[in-house]
Amino acid sequence: MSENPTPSGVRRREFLKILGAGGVATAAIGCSSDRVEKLIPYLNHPDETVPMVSNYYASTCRECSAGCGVLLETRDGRTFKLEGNPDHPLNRGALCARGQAAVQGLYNPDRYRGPMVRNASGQLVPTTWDAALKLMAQKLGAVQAGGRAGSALFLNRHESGSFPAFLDEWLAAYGMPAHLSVDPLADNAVIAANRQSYGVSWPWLAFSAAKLIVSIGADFLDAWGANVPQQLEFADARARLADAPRFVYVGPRRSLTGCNADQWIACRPGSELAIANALSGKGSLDEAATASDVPVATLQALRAELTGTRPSLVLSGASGTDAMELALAVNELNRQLGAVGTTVLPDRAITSFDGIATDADVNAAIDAMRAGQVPLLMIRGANPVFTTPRYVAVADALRKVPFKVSFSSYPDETSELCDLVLPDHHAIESWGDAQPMANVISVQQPGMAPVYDTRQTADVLITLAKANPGIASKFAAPNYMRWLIDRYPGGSTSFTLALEKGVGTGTVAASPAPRRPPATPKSAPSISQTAGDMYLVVYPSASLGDGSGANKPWLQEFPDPVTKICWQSWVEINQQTAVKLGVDTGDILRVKTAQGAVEAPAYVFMGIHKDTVAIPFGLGHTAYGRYAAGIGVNPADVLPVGFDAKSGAFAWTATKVTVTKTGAYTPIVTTEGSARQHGRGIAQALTVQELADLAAGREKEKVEAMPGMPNTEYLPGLRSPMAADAQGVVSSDIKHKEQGMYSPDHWSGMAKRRWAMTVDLARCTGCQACVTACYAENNIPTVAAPYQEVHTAFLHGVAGGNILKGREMNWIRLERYWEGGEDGGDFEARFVPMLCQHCGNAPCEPVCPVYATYHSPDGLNVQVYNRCVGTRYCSNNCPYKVRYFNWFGYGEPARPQYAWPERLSWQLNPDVTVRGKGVMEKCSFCVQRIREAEHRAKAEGRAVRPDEFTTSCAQACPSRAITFGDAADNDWTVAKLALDQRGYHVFQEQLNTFPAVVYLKKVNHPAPAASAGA
Amino acid sequence: MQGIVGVFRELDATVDAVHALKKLRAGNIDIYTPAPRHELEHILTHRASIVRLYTLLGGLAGATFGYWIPIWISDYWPLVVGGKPVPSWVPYTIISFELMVLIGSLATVAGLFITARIPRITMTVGYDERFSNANFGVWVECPPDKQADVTETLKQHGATEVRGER
Amino acid sequence: MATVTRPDEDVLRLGPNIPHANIQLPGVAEYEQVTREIQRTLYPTKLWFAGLSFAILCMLIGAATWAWQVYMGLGVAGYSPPVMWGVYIVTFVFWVGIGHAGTLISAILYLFRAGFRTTIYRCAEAMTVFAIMTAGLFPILHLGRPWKFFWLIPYPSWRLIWPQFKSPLVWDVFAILTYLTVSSTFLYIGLLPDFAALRDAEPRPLRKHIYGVLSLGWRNSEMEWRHFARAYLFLAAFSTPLVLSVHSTVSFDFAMADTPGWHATLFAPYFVAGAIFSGIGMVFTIIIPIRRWFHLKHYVTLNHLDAAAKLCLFTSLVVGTAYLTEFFIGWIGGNSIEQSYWWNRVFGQWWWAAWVMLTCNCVLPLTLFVQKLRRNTTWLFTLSIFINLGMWFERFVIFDPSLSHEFEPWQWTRYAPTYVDWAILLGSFGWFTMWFMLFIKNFPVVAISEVKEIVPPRLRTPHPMEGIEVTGMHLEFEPETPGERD
Amino acid sequence: MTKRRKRVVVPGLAALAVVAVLLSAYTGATQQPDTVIKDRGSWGYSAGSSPQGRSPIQPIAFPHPTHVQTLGMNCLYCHFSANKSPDPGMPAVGTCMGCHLVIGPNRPAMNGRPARKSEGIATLQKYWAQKKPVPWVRIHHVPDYVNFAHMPHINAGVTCQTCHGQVQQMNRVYQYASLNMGWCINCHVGNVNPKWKARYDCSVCHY
Repeated sequence: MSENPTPSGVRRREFLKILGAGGVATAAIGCSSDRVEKLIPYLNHPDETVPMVSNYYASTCRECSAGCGVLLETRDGRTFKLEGNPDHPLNRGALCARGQAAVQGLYNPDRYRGPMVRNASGQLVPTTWDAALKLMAQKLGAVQAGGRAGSALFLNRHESGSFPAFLDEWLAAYGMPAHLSVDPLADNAVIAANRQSYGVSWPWLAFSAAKLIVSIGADFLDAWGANVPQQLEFADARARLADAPRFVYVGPRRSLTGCNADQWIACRPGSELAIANALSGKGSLDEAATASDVPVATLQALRAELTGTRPSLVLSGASGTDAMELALAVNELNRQLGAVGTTVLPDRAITSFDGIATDADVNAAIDAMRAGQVPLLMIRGANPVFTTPRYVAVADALRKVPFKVSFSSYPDETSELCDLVLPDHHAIESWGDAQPMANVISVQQPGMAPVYDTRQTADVLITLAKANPGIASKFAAPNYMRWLIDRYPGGSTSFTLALEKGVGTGTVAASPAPRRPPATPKSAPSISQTAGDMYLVVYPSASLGDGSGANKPWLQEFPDPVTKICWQSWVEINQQTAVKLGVDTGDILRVKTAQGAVEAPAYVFMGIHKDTVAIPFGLGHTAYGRYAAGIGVNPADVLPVGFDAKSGAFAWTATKVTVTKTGAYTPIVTTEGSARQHGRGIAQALTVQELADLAAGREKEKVEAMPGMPNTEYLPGLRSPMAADAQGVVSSDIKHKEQGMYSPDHWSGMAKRRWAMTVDLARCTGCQACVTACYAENNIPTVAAPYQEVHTAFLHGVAGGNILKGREMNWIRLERYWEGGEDGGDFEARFVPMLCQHCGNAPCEPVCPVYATYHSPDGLNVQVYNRCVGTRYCSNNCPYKVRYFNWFGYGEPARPQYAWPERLSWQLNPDVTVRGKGVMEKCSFCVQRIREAEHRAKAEGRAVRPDEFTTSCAQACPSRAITFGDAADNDWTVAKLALDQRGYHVFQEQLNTFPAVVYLKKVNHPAPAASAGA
Repeated sequence: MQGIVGVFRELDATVDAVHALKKLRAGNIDIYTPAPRHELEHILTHRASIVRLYTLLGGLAGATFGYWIPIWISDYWPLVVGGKPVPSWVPYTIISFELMVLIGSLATVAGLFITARIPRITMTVGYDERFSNANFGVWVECPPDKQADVTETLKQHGATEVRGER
Repeated sequence: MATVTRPDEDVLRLGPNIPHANIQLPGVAEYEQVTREIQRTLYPTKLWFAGLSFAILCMLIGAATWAWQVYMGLGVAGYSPPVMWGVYIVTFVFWVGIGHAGTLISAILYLFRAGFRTTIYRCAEAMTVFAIMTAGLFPILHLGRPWKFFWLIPYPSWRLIWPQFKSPLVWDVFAILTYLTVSSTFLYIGLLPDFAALRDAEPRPLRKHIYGVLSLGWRNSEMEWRHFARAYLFLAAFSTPLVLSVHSTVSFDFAMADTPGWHATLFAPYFVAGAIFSGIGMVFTIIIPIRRWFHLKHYVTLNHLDAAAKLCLFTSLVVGTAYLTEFFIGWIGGNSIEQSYWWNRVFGQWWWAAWVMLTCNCVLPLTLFVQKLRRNTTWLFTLSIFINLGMWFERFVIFDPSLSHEFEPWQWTRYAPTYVDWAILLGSFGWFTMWFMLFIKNFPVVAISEVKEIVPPRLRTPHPMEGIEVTGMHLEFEPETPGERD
Repeated sequence: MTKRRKRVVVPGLAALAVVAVLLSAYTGATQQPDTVIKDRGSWGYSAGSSPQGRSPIQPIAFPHPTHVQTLGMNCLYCHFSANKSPDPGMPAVGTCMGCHLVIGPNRPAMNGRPARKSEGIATLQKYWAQKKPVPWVRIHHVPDYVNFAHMPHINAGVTCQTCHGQVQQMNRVYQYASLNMGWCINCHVGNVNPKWKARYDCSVCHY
């Protein structure tokens, strides 16, 4: 795959440059360009590839520790999309936003082009691999010679699989201690507690088996644990509608997980343990009530419900100074309730988190550096300078280390301080494996040749070892891939078999090195003792993780699922408190502790306890490339160094702060217009009771407006009006014979189909994986990077200006509406994915003066980019506001707003045209996939099989909420779902648009006592 | 083409002169006047202008064309927009109306040009700058033998200047 | 005069309507005076050059900004989706509206034989042509890809594809182009006899030659006049429904959409009335300085302005009624989505624009009930400025609060124009003024031959009807007799 | 005797110009494939709206007739993916060398045929020696917003020659058809061969 790809695949990516630049000329000569173009063939043709036809290489996602299976869609030598691996037991074909965005890490414009070395004047300058390796070998030799190898240090970003073992072997060969496996996101306390209670680090959480779920600050849908499998399980549970589990969330802040709960109990940070004890009966309700500021009655009811309902599932994820105690108490509670074995399954454990070093260990290592005891530091993937509180002064500690080697591929804060950078391959370029579950090996293989002059760290280490006569013998394998295959259970044959499915059975070689003695962490005072007037909650951003996602524009432009803010840090503050302080959304607040202060705009939020402010973690980089540097603030700057004494887990929620209003103001960069539905029925829900009534037919009038009702006549052979309106006959008196290719009897037969989609709001958790999947599939530009800033916007040179003007391009967006809560009480969050509804009577079509949008016979609302002149009338007339306009030349490399700077353009999907300046675009129901399937079927002389393919959003959805297909054909799943009794069309009653998207109402589970309406 | 042109200062004088000339049956009479006056229009009893005919035909042609073009195109590209019938006459009425007005008025102007024989390359004989300012002119196309009488008649009715032109 | 044979009786009956003429233009005695005084206005002055160059400067500013916008993309303008139409379309409708009064005065009032139109119609008609020329720019420069604008015009192309004739925008193309063609033709045909008059009266040889070419050899012959009158009548008859259709079509751009606040059957008449109202405002803005600087007060008399002011007052009342109807329908319709839009219109982000609109278009014109103010040129001029402002904001208030507050609450937004919008708006005024400046010093601003029609011709014998007392209800024209500055 | 001559401007040249432009723009659709002007040099244009007939100079003067007619090779031998991919595929240099390792530039006179020296094969072997791909100049090109896929056309029985002309007879390949949209539509509506008629709404190719 290493030769030049044929341009034919690439050319389309720069589409509309013609229309943009040479527009006048092309108008005259009919858009046929006469630039000299070369057809560059392969030198030797790789056998397994066909030009313009994708190969899918099964591999493993390395964006977080979980190790989901992915398929690398590769064409003409370029991997341009990651899709979930359906055969993988962990993620079953789903993939989260961070996993989707891995490809932007691969082509990141700010990656190191090759090895770098710090020169005399202290600058990092490019060098050659030979020179770099020579220097490295020499330093290693020096350290060994000096006899200080024992105190050398290797910090590795945590990953499961063989690499830790390999690494420890290598280190041992040099006489160095085992490496530290770093994952700032891992909940060390819960892991330690699980080890103690169950003997595994992360039991399988079977939400679907539960009748009641109580989460005490465990954000299992955000970043807590292995969120994709957890989300799949949770969605499956919620899809059981009537007997789905009721979900109660206890915590100071209503996270995305909390927003999916039927009930939110707002408690003070630090009081979780008291609540857990109260629930288990160990503690008294009154203490818990006073500590947590929760009414006794509420706790009483919850305890009663908990004892009354079986099976149930209780989780804890609060990261305080008593985290492990809490986790143990919850595990004990689960045991009492008989959850272990039914909803908590230690025998199906997730092993991805085995071997993670505790934060205390890392801290001890840093102390060692500061004390000058570390002669040589090697860092791969981890970025402690960013992820540990500034109070720890890692930077200073690093300066005490004589020689620092970074294997990072990106210029992050840590590698910028190192003396030698040996950039690692991106996961998509490297070999490896992971052990996500017991007896499951998830293999990792490269999808393509390296983009830049990087080398896989394991190979570098082998090369170094080979160069060292003392240990060369230990590393006979020519490279890491061989090393893997040699040790793979079953040898190369089973390895090859595993490569095809992406997963194999067996257990990878364990690390030979002895576990390091756990560091004794210095305990921190309980949060209630700290000084300040408000509690500070620092939580990992759902999209940016530990900050490693911050250099990917998709993730930066990815609105926070709860607050819908992007390209910006913010301080969440309760609305009552805000009124008291005279703070309004956008007022810049100063959050101060003894350790420091940060300033960020306030976001007035119902979903946070009134004594608490919260800041997301992951932004505030000072380096790490053009998309990350200088965006937002890093809350770690104000955190004290405190640990949970038992587990050595870092206490993120450990301090109070003083919050003051600076008087400055900055508009909040949000995609949210109005957070309320104003009774327009966009996101609808019913309670379990109403659902039962519906099933029993006791709610006729509600059913009337739904598809499938015989209130509109439609063509024979096409069942629902939704299918019939593809022919435009539902509301017009057009005669059958006048329909031409819109008649099902037409020779083309296209009109026999009606592409449609159902979105099950009971399943949807609002995680927005579909949004990123759409960006990846449809070449959607990101518009709000600092360099794309428009100087006519409110802000100058600051990220987000285009989004302040509402110019984000998300073809599918997650709308989050609040229900209730105006009185400061509990409230409900409704998530509804909004995309082009492909209306049968589309208001956008008749107003286009040039046929740039029209209704295709198979029921698509087609947007023809190259015909569009940009009157934008269609968008004015679209009631769903799902049409997006290219205000700038996002797709034109010559323009300052070009969205894919050098190498990012390699990620573009060759099947989809990149839109140029001044044209309208919108969701196409992935028409390129439809056509591809049709072509494939034609080539194989058959019809398209039911559910043969699906859209990108549906494919990625970790909740399996989206279903796509042909509503006119009973064999497709969507045809059945479209007639579900929960189904409704948005705005159908007001506007008679006959959308092709059917939403299935969310189902709420009110507390047994007070049955609140939806 | 030869004849006599008489320049008058007063309107009624012109009227009287023309009356006399008509009695004289000297030849074709044409009048030049700075502004249209009904008196003069009624003395030379011409048929009504036929410009209206051009207007009618132009208007009809425009209306027809305005319906034909969109309907033909709808037939050429039978694409459904907004679930509406492919050829739908209601919106096409607007096109038809506008084209009726457009082509109708252009035809009217054409009619004016043709009937009034403008644009003219030459001013021909018998014109005088004063006729566009304040004076009335009477042009009588007559053979030389009648010229004496005509000149006499014009002078007698108060022509300030009488001259023969050829 | 005994020697003179008396004219026949029928000739007597057709005697010139002298008293009427007297009352129309007491200050104009004879034909020569008309030609002389109009021809005198065609000499450029310093002030005129200053004005022209300023207009051109503004136009260039707008043009440069547009070039920048074409290069960078529409994003440099203040659009914030879903507000997809901003200042440009507002200004487009504004200028189209301006045009309408011209056609009303020159065509409709011609059919109604309204005497007061004669002296002001030339300016109004020119205003129409230039306003449409200005308006026509905006649909093009608000396009995402302006270089493709011709795709809206049905022309045979190798792609074998055509415009989509169900789209109001295509109706617009036809309406605007038709309107531009017809009104400029109308203007030119009306100018023909005047060109002839100037051709013969003009001392400067170059201009004489140019007028000669423009006059197409017009020679004032009775035969020409007869066809001319007929053709002019039919052109007027065509312009009358046209002027109604054009702004109705423009209003369809909005009424055909499902946007709350746009989707109303009221729009066509409402827009037409508004258009004529704004147009008359602009007529005042133009005619009052001209009659002063060109010393034409005895042509455009206070009686004329008075009559025009009454028309202005009437249309203002119509527009006011339309506003109230809109609010009433919004309230009584019971559609919560509509109602929330109306609330947003009056109390939302652009609340003050709505109040500017109501004040300028409904409240201030009420002063025209007072005759003293109707005949006070200073007040008329001031008021006309307010009317122009108010009518621009009317369109703004109709469009942008609607778009920023539509069905989908999640996409509600705020809209703020940027310097690009304002610069191009300025450029449009520069463009319009430039053309008008060029017009007034090169073409007669008062129709010579039509004025001559209502000026008494010289007669040899005193007319029998002379001296009849008919000057009852007519006030004195502005006391400034001609020839004062000769 | 006052006689004056007056010139009158007769407008209409502008109108003529407009008509001319429209007609020239229209020619593209009406052009018949067999009326193209052969070999127009590397930058020749046909009348109308497309570079039809363009025949650029290639780095190697590849003789299709020799390979197809003399040696009877199938199109799919080199353009291997035309029937299974949107892209017809260009032969890798290795594919050429499969034969041309044996068949060198210099052929001695044998069984009646004279010796010949082939520039092309020499150049080819030079590329191969330098491990460089051959930079062929692209001839048939549709704009990037046209998703033209070879596979469905081949599978529908449309022959290569329909769109590319009698390539087997071209010593130097030229653009045979106009490749205008009107030309595509003409075939899709079944004017060329009723059996080949296919959907012709926009979203078939434009997305």
